Amino acid sequence: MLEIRFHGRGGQGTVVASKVLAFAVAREGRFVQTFPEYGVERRGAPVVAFTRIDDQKIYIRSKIYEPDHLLVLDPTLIGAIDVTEGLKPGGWIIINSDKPAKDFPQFAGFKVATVDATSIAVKHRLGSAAAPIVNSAIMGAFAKITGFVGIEAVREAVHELSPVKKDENVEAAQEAYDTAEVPKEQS
Amino acid sequence: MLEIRFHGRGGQGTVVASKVLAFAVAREGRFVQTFPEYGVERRGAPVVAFTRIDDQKIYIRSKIYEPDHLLVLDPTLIGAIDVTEGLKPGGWIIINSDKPAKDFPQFAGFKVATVDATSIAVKHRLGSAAAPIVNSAIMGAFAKITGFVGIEAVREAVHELSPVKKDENVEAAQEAYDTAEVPKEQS
Amino acid sequence: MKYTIPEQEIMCSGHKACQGCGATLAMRYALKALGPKTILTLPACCWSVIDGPFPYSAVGVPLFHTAFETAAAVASGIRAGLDMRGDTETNVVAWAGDGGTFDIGIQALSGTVERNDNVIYICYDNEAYMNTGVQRSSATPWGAVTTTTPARHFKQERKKDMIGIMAAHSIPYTASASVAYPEDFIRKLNIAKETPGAKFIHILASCPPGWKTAPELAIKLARLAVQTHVFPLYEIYEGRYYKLSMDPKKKPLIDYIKPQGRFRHLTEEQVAEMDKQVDERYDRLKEQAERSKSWFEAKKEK
Amino acid sequence: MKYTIPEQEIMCSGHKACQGCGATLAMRYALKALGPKTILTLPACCWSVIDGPFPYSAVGVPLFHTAFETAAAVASGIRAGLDMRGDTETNVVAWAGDGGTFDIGIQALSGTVERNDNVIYICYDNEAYMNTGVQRSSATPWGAVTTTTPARHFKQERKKDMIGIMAAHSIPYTASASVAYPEDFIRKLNIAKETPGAKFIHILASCPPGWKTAPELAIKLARLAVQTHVFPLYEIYEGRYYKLSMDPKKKPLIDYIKPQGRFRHLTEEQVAEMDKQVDERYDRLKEQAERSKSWFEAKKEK
Amino acid sequence: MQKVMMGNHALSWGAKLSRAEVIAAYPITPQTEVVELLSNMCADGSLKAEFIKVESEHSAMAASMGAAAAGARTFTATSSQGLALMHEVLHWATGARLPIVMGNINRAMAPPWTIWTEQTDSIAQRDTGWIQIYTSSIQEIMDSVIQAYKVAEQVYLPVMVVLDSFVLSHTNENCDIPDQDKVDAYLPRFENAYRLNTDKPAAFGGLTGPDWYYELRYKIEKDTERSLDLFEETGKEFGEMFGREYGLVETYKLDDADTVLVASASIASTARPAIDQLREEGHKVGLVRIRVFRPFPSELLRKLLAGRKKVLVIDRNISFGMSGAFYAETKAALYNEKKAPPMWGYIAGLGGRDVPLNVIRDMIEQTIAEEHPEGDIVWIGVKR
Amino acid sequence: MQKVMMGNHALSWGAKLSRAEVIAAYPITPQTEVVELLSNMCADGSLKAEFIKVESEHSAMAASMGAAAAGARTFTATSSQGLALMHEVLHWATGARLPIVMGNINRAMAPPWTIWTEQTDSIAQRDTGWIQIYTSSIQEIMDSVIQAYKVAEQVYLPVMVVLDSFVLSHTNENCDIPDQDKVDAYLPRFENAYRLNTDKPAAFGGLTGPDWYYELRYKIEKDTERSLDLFEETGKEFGEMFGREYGLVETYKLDDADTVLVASASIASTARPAIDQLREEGHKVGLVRIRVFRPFPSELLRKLLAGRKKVLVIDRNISFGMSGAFYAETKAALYNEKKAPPMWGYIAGLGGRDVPLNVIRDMIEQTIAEEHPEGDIVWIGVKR
Amino acid sequence: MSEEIKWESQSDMPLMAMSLGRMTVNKTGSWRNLRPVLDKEKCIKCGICWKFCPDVSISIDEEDYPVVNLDFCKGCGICATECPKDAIEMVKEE
Amino acid sequence: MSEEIKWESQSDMPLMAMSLGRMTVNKTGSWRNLRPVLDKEKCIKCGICWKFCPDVSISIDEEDYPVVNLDFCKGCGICATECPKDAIEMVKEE
Ligand SMILES: Cc1ncc(C[n+]2csc(CCOP(=O)(O)OP(=O)(O)O)c2C)c(N)n1
Ligand SMILES: Cc1ncc(C[n+]2csc(CCOP(=O)(O)OP(=O)(O)O)c2C)c(N)n1
Ligand code: SF4
Ligand code: SF4
Ligand code: SF4
Ligand code: SF4
Ligand code: SF4
Ligand code: SF4
Ligand SMILES: [Mg+2]
Ligand SMILES: [Mg+2]
Repeated sequence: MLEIRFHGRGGQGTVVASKVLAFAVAREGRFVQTFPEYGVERRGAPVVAFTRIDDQKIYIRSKIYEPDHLLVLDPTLIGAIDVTEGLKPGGWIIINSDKPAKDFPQFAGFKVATVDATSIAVKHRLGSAAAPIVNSAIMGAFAKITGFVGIEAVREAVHELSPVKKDENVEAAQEAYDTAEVPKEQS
Repeated sequence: MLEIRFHGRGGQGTVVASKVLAFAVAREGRFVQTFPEYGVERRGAPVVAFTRIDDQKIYIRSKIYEPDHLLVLDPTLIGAIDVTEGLKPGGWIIINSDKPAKDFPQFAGFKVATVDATSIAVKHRLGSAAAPIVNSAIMGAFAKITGFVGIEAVREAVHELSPVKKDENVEAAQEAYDTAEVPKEQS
Repeated sequence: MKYTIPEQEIMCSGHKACQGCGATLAMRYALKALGPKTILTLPACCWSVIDGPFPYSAVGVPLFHTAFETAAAVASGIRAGLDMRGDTETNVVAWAGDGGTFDIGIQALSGTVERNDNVIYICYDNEAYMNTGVQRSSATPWGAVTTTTPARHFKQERKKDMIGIMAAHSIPYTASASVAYPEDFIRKLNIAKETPGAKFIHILASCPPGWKTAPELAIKLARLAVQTHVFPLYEIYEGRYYKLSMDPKKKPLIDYIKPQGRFRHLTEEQVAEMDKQVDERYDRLKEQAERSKSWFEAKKEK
Repeated sequence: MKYTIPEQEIMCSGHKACQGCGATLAMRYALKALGPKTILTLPACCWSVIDGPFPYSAVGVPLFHTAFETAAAVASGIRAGLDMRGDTETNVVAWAGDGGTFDIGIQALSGTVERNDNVIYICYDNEAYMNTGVQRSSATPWGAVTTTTPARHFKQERKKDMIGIMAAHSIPYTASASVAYPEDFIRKLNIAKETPGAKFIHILASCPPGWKTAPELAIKLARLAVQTHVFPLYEIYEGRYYKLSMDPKKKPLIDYIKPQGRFRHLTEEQVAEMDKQVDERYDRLKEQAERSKSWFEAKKEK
Repeated sequence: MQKVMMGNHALSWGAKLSRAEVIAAYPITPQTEVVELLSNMCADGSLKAEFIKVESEHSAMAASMGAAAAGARTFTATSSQGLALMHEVLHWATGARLPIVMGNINRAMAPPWTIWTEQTDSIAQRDTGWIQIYTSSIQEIMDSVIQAYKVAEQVYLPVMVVLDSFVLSHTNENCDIPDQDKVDAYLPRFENAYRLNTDKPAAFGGLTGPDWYYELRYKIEKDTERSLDLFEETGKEFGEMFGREYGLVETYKLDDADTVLVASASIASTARPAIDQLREEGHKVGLVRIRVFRPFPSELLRKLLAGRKKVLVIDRNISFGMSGAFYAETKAALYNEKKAPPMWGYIAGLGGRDVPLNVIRDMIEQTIAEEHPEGDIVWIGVKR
Repeated sequence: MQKVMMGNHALSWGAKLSRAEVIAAYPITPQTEVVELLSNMCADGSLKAEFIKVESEHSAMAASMGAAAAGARTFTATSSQGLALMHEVLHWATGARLPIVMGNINRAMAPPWTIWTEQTDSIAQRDTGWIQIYTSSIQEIMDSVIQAYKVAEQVYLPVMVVLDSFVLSHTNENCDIPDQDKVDAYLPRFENAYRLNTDKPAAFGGLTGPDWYYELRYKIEKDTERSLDLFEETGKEFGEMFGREYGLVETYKLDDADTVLVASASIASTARPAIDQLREEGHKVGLVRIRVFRPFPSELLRKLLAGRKKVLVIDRNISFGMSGAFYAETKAALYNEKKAPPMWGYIAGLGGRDVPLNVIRDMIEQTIAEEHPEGDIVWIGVKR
Repeated sequence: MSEEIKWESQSDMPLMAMSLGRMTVNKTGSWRNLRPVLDKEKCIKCGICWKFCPDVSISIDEEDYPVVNLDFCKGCGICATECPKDAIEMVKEE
Repeated sequence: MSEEIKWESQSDMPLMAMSLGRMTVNKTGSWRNLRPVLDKEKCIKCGICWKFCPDVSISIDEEDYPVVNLDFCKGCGICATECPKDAIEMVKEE
């Protein structure tokens, strides 16, 4: 079973990102479970979501305390909270950032990749410039970098889950997929 | 333990009559329990109430199915319903009626006494002529005929329980007491 | 014989109301107007008893007894259910007392009216909680005695203006009525039947034990309430256009007050105070009716 | 600096409201007017979250969180409890959203007002159930989209006229207000403090996520609501005497509609329809204010 | 002072003697006399209290909460439909830790409409956290109101004093009204340490996440359990001052009993003469009357019932699909006991069906006659 | 059709597939998505139903009653405070014998305000006569709504489909949406034989005295008990048609288990991998998930649990002063059994406190380690 | 006219408390203290008494005279009070 | 200013969920995307920005200039919109 944790802020599409993964994985015929850490937070506050992926029916229904991998939709969270809490050694940390992975030395022991999802989102006019919605882009990059899910399934999931600007979202995912660099340390 | 059942119609003061007995008995330092057969009947419909009297605390809280004695506040009930249902042989049946006891041959096996409580009530202007309230008068007669309770206690109880015309009610009770004839068959 | 109200009796004899019960007459008239294609829902009130115990009923139309606070909502549900099953004809009527309408049922009623659900809500108003033995409701008039407003501390608040509240909801049609004026009541129910959306009718229903009056005076008092301007008969269209159903020359208030035990304790000054309230309200009504005249004329022309 | 509203801050920073929350400003102003000798009771609403989680609070006065339908009744209880313990001074305030007032709380409110209990009821109106994610309430304006009135089937009913309903209750004092006009709001609260009995204040509180607007426009929109006559500011004394707090020259309705996502789907005709409703209502208000003039003059003379 | 009084008036007197300061109530048969007497007492000044004439029961409880939160001693009373309409707010009073005392007259739930006695209305509130006292005489009703405040104000939890409709509410009986002075000594003025206080502003009931909600519930549980001891203590103290002692349960001829009847309220009262008769006929029968149903006196019941030959429980309530509550919970309490006796469960008297002495005898005799309980529950007296 | 769906939407889909005709509901977190999706479905015509946007939950249930009494298939959904506010009307729906189906998202009761999961809200309705199904996966939620109608309309009783807030309501999971045709075949249009009908006018719910009320309750009890069989039957039939079978309980690795965990809802789901682990470590542990809590499957539980070495019950609910409901009632069900195993009771996860796999393991291991249960109930994980 | 409904057992009863007969089983005439007596001389056959009877106990005969059904008349006296011609007198029941 | 409140166990907590501190523990400045920046040149010290700040994040300094408390300012932009002199600009936070 794969367990993945998503970090973002209210309004960025964190929960939708986790759903994109779930929908994509399900399209590939696997089992999936995704859920937010539900608070009553208003816009701007930190948000967490979780996804489990398996080849068989998933019964465990508690939170994920020791995720295999992380997605960080908002780099300002790094430092503000301990994003790596519980993360299994060697897990992926995929960060939305315009900086290269090596600018995150604090994550030694994990596999770090970055993607400038914000720029891609802005380019495709997803959300506003002040508050871009980055979920589609980051999930495209996730597909490329981890290989846990195919880009075709991600595109379909993005299409299904985007309430508006479906095509732009799909393109953002594709662009992120196309441009994301798979860091060398990936075995 | 003595168990007494009261029969009347809504609006005649049947429940109050049972309370008069209870209050009077309690004044004499005995234990008492009285309760109506509570329906949601409107004015005019048959009403039943019960009183238990004992020298010790009363625990039984079911209805009285086999009363020792009866009071009938409205003679028109006789025939309409089976007033003697369950009445123990030899029990008193005290009837508000201007007819003598012998006019109630159907009650053979019981001790019958009558009192013209209606006339006494009308005389003392209790209720209206069309709907006189007979409870005080009949309880005065009850005290005399059965001797189960003293007239002094009945007077006090009537006084306490009459919301208006306290004195008239007391007088009605006293008059009924004074004029009631104790039938010979009383042993 | 020339009948002034429909001959057909849908409600039957044998019901459990007290002698001279106005609430019962209200139902008798209402069913004459509404006819057998009517479904009633009834919250807790005297009528829950009047209609009779299981397995009997006096109304002659389907009746759903319901919880005290729910009459209007149940009516909305019945309406929706019938509509979905293709019956848009049957009248759906919530029938409630003043307590079930002015107090515990006002929220559900407000909801139904706000959604403008196609139901008729009829409040028979005997001005207190009678079924539980005469306790104060917000429909109890100022000055009245009930078991929760003893003479020493009689009702201090004025009667809630339920029709005014309904009008503030912009209800398509609302009207007052009295059991002393069955023809008027029936006419209003016929308008209600024809008007789509929510309708509210408030009918004064005298109650001999609750008002502490002789039963034979029940109709006389219901009439006096109108004649003394205590309970004016009027209609409001679209929550705005007022029309007095009649404008009787005012009889002295005391004619209405005196026969009623519930007002027995009132001093002359207190009655005068009450009289002032009555006149004020009546004047306002007349004013509003005056202002609405042009609208009714325009309507007639159409 | 010359402050136009009291300087003292009783509410503090750090609360959980969204950016640009009008409901929060309403509270900030209200506490300025009411002062620290105030007790609040709060039913379920955005403010249940805004105030902060256990063990923190943002309001700086005692606050009793309560069940959604109970604000007014709890306030009545607090009032009675304080009175019995000899404190007749402290302001007892029920603070509720439009859902908690117009819908699920209307019955308790109606009861409190009918009994004329000495409390101030403040409804901050963001025109939907915001705390649960923007569902329709009966305060939602005609035409608006919410999650339960999707664009395809936008809200079909007009906004409930809560102040009218309160007026029909003969409430001693009721008024509308807007977060864009804090001085006016505070003035009205001062009147409410001085008036014995029940008071109802209805304040429009813009809500950026619920109205689908940019947060920086929150005040501008609350002002435009007044300027376009959509949400007139007025007072009613004794349920009868109307006074417009201001009578701005009408700005085009579209100025108010356009910046709001919840109205985006409306066609030009639909906006025109809405405009007609707005004018009708405003004209009626002006008429009523006109008719009340003599009363206010008489009052001033006293 | 000796009086003959109906159960409803005993409730009102209990509130008066406890010096209730705020009363918020709504009428319902068979509770109306409680409210009527109290409004008379307020009107004639014999009780210094504010009477809030609310428009519904949920406002009755809500207003009671407000008053209690403001620090006033608060009383209300209701029955059946009214109690049910309070349900949400009942949970609230518990969570807000408000020591409100309420009388509830047990009446069967509608539909069909009914006004006669049955405990399902209050049993259905067993999960709201209200402490519940089931009374069985008029005297006990009055005394229980006073004791209820004494307990409630120590554990900051609300208490319900429960009585059968008509069988107790409308029965007139000898009753001793204690002196006000002595009641004042037993139950001093209450100073609520957590009241709404502008000198110490605090918000009550704010959002609580999974981090601490659990602990707050645990505190309620612990205080609920603490009330078990408090009932015994305050009941003894009451006995010392007024000559009438109360506890969690009342027993009758229990010592040597091999067959024990567990019952409550008026049925447990009628059970005494039934037991007397059976004793005379040579059966070793005893009675445990459960007086306090919440908290459920599990430990005490284990002590009293373990090792008996047979136990039978009569329920005048029904949880459809799971027997009566007293039966189920008595079984639950004794389950892990080594010497748990076989237990019979009977449903009787729903909707006011009378439960006379001979029917109680029937149930006891059936229990004595049977080897082992059959099935889950026996409905006594259904016209089949 | 395969979809990934959240629990709330599964409820909506269940209603849609059942062709609900009237929906009356009021929003409350965490139920809002149920209502939102349904109002969308009504708006876009994919569901032909009237949506009544009521002003409160008691009107939601009241309007549902009206619609059901008029003969329409009726659906609603709520949670916690909303469910509690319906309490009086819940009793009504039962007594009026209306086959309404309602979704309830388990959320802890306020105060303090909370939105996280706990079963006390629905457990507190256990005495209202509503049938209750506790689900434990998204798929089961949808399927249970359909099955609920199938049962409800045969016994003329209302059914509640219950799910954990967030843990199920907001979890997205693989889910198969059955074909409408097949659902129509499984669940044909309902003709209510007792509907309000002007051709056959009758009054429903009129005053009933002690003479017949008791018998009417008995009829409810019998039909409630009949639903036990119906759940097994309709669950099998569902399995035959849709490939997913449901019953009163679900068991896991039970056959040879000497220690059995009894649990429900999402905890019972997480329990499976916990049991797998313990099995691997050599412990003979099994699971009974109680799916239908009302009627309580007493007889079946006796069959499954009698003779085991140990049983433990986890409750995510609390009846203050009387443990959790599943524990108490499971004990009650097995009480008179000759081979009643000792039974442990644990409270866990109130107010949304997470109950992870290792905490479930802890409880099982504690049970295995202990000789005999101590005291009445163990609160797991309180920060003491 | 409805007959009284008697069951032997719960199995004879309907599922819920629904009405199967009409309240005319309930002969409310027994509540009466005063009986309305018509004076045909005075009666103008206006039907007002019929109109205001709360107990539906007045019918109109072929000659258009009101007829009281004593099985149900509760003796409230409304008919007598409302009769414009005082054609109805309330007399005491024996 | 309130400190964060930490307990070890339930026994440290109050009886019920009551507030013991103020929400100023909650530094909402982190929510901000845009930061209000004052141009003192333009400012006429009217206080309107202070008046309309929903987050009580503007105070007035000794010179009567508005000062934003960035610990709490959520960046809603109301102050900038309402300023009659456009003296406040919203700039993107890094
Ligand atoms: C929730 C609830 N509270 C209280 C009652 C008790 N109750 C039944 S009828 C009634 C009074 C009804 O008054 P109203 O609506 O005016 O009708 P009336 O009896 O006067 O005809 C009351 C208080 C109830 N049935 N349900
Ligand atoms: C009985 C009950 N039903 C539903 C809810 C859920 N609920 C909480 S707040 C809310 C909406 C409040 O709307 P409003 O009063 O307008 O305040 P707002 O959130 O818009 O500020 C709802 C539906 C609840 N808490 N209690
Ligand atoms: S109490 Fe009044 S309303 Fe009720 S039945 Fe009697 S007369 Fe009619
Ligand atoms: S949703 Fe609206 S009312 Fe609620 S906190 Fe946000 S802005 Fe304020
Ligand atoms: S007395 Fe009353 S009941 Fe009898 S006929 Fe006349 S109006 Fe009808
Ligand atoms: S009211 Fe009088 S005159 Fe008219 S029909 Fe009746 S009896 Fe005859
Ligand atoms: S941006 Fe908003 S929160 Fe920040 S200071 Fe300006 S008004 Fe206040
Ligand atoms: S609103 Fe503008 S001009 Fe006025 S004080 Fe603020 S910054 Fe200065
Ligand atoms: Mg009434
Ligand atoms: Mg709102």
